[in-house]
Amino acid sequence: MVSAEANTTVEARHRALGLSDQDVLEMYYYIALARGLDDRMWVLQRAGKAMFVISGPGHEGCQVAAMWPMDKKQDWFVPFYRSVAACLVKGMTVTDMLLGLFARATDPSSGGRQMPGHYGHPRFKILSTSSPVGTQYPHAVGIAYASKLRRTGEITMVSIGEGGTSQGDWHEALNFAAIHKCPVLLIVENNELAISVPLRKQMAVPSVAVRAAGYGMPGVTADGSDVLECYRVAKEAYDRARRGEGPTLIEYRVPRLGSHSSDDQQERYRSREELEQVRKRDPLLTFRAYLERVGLLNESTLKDIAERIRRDIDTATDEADRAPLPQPDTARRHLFFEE
Amino acid sequence: MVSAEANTTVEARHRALGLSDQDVLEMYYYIALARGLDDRMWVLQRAGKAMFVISGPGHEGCQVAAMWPMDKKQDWFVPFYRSVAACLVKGMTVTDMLLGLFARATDPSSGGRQMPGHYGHPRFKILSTSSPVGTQYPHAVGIAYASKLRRTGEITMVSIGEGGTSQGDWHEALNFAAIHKCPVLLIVENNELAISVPLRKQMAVPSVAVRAAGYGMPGVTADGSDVLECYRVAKEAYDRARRGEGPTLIEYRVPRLGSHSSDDQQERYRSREELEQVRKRDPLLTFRAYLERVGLLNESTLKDIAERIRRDIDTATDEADRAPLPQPDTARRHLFFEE
Amino acid sequence: MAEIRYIDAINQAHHEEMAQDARVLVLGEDVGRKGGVFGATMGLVEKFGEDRVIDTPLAESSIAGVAIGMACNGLLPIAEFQFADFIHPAFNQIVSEAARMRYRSNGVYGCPVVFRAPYGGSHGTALYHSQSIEAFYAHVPGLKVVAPSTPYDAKGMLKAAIRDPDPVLFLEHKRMYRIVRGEVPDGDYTVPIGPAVVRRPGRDLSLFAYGWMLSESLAAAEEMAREGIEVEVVDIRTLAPLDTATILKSVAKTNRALIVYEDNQFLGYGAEIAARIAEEAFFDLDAPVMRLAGPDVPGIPFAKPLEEWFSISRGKIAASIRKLAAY
Amino acid sequence: MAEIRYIDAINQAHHEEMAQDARVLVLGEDVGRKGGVFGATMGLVEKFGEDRVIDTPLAESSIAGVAIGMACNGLLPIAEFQFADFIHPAFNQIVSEAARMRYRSNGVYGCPVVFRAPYGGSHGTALYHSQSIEAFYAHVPGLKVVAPSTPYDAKGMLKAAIRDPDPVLFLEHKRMYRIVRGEVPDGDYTVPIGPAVVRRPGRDLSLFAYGWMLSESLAAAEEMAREGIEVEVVDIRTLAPLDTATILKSVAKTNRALIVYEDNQFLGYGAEIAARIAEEAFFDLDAPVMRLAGPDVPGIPFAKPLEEWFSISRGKIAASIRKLAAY
Ligand SMILES: Cc1ncc(C[n+]2csc(CCOP(=O)(O)OP(=O)(O)O)c2C)c(N)n1
Ligand SMILES: Cc1ncc(C[n+]2csc(CCOP(=O)(O)OP(=O)(O)O)c2C)c(N)n1
Ligand SMILES: [Mg+2]
Ligand SMILES: [Mg+2]
Repeated sequence: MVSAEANTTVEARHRALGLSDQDVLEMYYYIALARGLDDRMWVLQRAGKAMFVISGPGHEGCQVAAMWPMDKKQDWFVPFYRSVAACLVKGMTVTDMLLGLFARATDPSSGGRQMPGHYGHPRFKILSTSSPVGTQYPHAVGIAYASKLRRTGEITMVSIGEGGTSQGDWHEALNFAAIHKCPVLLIVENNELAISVPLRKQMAVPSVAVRAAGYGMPGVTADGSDVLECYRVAKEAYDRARRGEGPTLIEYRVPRLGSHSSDDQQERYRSREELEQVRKRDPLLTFRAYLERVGLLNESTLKDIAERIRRDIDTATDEADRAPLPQPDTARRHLFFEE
Repeated sequence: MVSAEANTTVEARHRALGLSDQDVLEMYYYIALARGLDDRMWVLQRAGKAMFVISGPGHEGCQVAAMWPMDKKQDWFVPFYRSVAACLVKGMTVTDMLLGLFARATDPSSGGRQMPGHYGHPRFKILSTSSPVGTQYPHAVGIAYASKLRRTGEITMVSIGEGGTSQGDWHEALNFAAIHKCPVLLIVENNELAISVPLRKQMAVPSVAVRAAGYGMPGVTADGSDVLECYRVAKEAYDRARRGEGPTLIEYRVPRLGSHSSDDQQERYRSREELEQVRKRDPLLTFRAYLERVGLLNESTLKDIAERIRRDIDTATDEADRAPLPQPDTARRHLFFEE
Repeated sequence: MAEIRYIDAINQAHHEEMAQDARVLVLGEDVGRKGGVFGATMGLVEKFGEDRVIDTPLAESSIAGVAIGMACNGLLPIAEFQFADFIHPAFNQIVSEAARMRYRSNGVYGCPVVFRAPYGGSHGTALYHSQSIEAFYAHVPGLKVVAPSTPYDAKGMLKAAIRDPDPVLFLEHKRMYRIVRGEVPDGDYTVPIGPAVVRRPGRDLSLFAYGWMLSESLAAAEEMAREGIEVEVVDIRTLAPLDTATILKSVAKTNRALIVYEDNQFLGYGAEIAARIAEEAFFDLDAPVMRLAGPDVPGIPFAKPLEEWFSISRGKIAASIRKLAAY
Repeated sequence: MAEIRYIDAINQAHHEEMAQDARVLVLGEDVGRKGGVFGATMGLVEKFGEDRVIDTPLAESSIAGVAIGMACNGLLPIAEFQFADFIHPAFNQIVSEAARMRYRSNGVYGCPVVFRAPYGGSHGTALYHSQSIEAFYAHVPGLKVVAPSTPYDAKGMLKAAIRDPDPVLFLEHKRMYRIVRGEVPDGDYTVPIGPAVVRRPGRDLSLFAYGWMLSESLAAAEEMAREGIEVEVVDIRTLAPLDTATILKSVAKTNRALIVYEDNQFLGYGAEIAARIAEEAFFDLDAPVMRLAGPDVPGIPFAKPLEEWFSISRGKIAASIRKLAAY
């Protein structure tokens, strides 16, 4: 039902941003892949194949978009537990992630030492992450400082939830980044919940982005359901960083589609209406609608993609499942550097 | 050389703010008293009578002004080591302060347990302070929250240097205060130095006050050499807090007239020109000039005040000097509550 | 008296103290509508309102710091850290501020805060949701540290902690929450902070433990009894200040000491107990002072085989008992 | 070889390492133009520029956190904490992050940061400028902790720490800075992290110490020699990982152990040494394992009589030696 005129306008959108059809189709693929993996992880958890899941349904659109301008080889990424989609774009495979879920010896993030969701991958310059919320922000700034000092040209991207912005570490990191004009993209994925704590109990401002001014850096907000807008602000920040103009704070407003983790029951603190509302903001659906509107996807191609994703995830699940658990006394290793 | 017209205008200033002649004369007295005490402490330190001094020359004007609207009995004050003048206004005596300098058993702040400059006085609702910079901010917010919950009507004022605003605790405290609209005045005495570190290495913004917007509270800046303006912004913030409208961030731009402490030599990192510049901003001189201009002080009354201050400090010095040191094994006391 | 779970005992203590004293208040992450991630604060916000049951921002240093300020101004705050692993950002506030407020003010300001923290390993809790943190804090003069081992003590000691005029770190081994049950009176009572207690008398050796390790040690002691070794099991309960007298009395009787703790061994809490026995009960000893503790790696790894490698089970305790008894 | 002060040895190590390796960088409060409040970084900013000698904002958690990031991206940062007392805000970054980076990444990410901190009491340093913090950190697996006791070791171990692929907490007892002098080679050398060393052989008892307490203990040992008691003084130097072998060997020889540390006694560092001896050298012991340590109060109070009450002087050490030798 889209008029020819409207069609041109929307078509113009991704091209105007310098994104090819190929780009946006790949972006869609990653969003759908992350969602597919996500669904699978929860199924595996419920089936007793995994002890714990924490993932990013609703956050995938902004993650893929923000990662898109990055140089996958050269640049750094400092993730948090919702960064499933971002890590996939950066280079981790579905198998890599499931090896973590199953705590296998070959899990590239931690060899099965950490809970699922604690991503890290040296080959893709994804820093190892921990659980304490907020600590990764100073790390990212330190990485970026090193890039600048060493003139490597690397850009760093770091992600956190809006809850994490309450931490002292977040403040200290932004301040340091601004003072030294570090080449870093400071991403906040604002889903308006820190587990059960709503935004109004986390801050007295309606948006995290307004805090940027207090550090002397630009702060932007984008709707996480508008994948192209998410890309646009990330690209701008990326180019700024490249030009040596320092950090940008980027806030993405995203829906949290599920419970906080497999240990949480969101029904205790979210109403049915709220859950219905957030589902409308699902970036998978909004981006799919855009691509259908511009004629890049249709029922049949969508089916193909879904099919391919399902098959890939099936294969990866089998592969990860077959991988061995770590040997007990390897637990003493890697306390310190081993020659 | 002041014209009659200019005279009226300046006269109008303190009265327009609701300050009586008596008020401003008392304010001047406290500024001069703090400065006199300050000078004395440094003399005593150089003479080997005190091990260490840290004090607030240059900060007195804003401190006295900010304290002026407070209810000395009912309200709380959470000081830092430069809060000499503020503590005097709040009720501590010169003797109280010198008992601390000499580490006497009757030092009301700590019974000689803490270094000089770590003020505290339960009778005047001055919270005991420690050395780690920044920790007092959450305390003040907690005190203010309790006042609100208990409906005591108390207002809390807390002070820190601009260096302390880099700490995570500062960020966390502002955020909490804003969310809960705590009745608290958040003072930052910005002297553009954290020991030797200049402002531009501490933050990429020219003013601390701009950070307030990121928390959802008003932020104001006042020139610490303009005592009446310092009073005006404090009074406004005080009234806001009283009306239940929550916290205000107040930044006072002040000169640091001396070295950081008696352990520091500012000549290592401050140029002669810089030192000359800051001396021009001395609030003692600027406020004195104002009071002379409006005819409230003249050479003879100034001499009287100076004389009175000198005498009071002499007496206090003798008194404090005569007070006994703590007994050695009292050091084991007050680990926990004693019945 | 009802048989209830450890977590229910904690929850009851909150309800009763908040009902009887308007100064008591709770703050922490998700303590409101969610009732805490473990349910310790369930039902409180509905009963006492959002002003007294504060869902805080995700910022532990200010949770501690704001609680300290509240305590200095007439309230009795209970600050919940969601996991003991996440108390670390508040280290400065607890160590430099709460623990020192009274001492540094020469007794005029007190700081009656209760810091609650679920600690220790359970299944699949991995590096960052399983830490034992007692050694860091028991080392800090001015802070009381407790780790009750039964639902009865959990309720009674939490009430004692809330009423204590000084800061108390209240440690709850999270493995106990749902599986340890015990008789708990409905009404009011307290269990004093301080005294240790002999949970099982025995003549052959003394075993010192607390928290979940106490449960496992009691189970191991039962097993050993079948082998003819009678273990005296002492529940330390209050880690600081330590009840040395009860420890020395037990060693004087059994002449052998085994200390069991889950934290990594090096400078873990048991080191102090061992050092005291070596100094003050030396001539009572017939055998080395033995410690059974977690390996010196940064935490309990996630994968099951690694987790088992780390964890101290009743089987490992039994093996240590046999070894020590054999001297 | 020149006789230089402890602080100069520290300063030299900085200069030499920064000159020979462009990856080395310093960050902290006042480390630039002021050269650090104790002068450890004097002259560095003039030589190596503001990019490699960073005057940071007053924010310890980010000093540690940013250093960790730098270390993960090819630099070798030295993070100075102005006083050990002010390392506490960085506790989480050091314990949860630096110490765990390698372990949690299964060995693929390392974290070669040196955290420097002036610790311990000097005259008039009071509650918040005198803390001994080694017990908190030596307890943390994944972190190395050293406390050199001579200018020679200070320079050599700081160089070893900078080149170490893992995080090292480098503790400098501030009382030693200007009064302890020693021969220090001008050029390059390292002193390995790990081994303890016997500073003074003796047959009657073994005394274990580090930092300033080592100096005082040596002085006390000289005094005791005049009374006919020959004390073997062991300099622990590396607090973690601990060189247990050297300790046990000494106890096997003297059959008596005294551990001296300035931190408050309860769960202070010496507790671990005592516990190890009680477990692994029990049958060598002729007397209780004795500790001489600071009292269990929150810190060293300011007023001279109180400071003296707290402080461990050679006189107090001598008294303990006499007592232990008399068994
Ligand atoms: C320091 C710390 N405190 C508490 C926790 C427990 N915790 C894990 S995630 C979370 C909420 C995070 O909220 P937000 O940052 O908004 O991210 P979201 O989960 O909403 O994406 C909490 C409280 C933690 N991991 N670390
Ligand atoms: C946590 C902590 N880190 C470092 C110090 C050492 N220190 C004391 S005052 C100070 C500078 C404070 O600067 P600012 O906050 O601007 O206050 P000013 O002294 O300029 O008034 C520093 C670094 C400290 N006391 N606490
Ligand atoms: Mg969130
Ligand atoms: Mg300043």
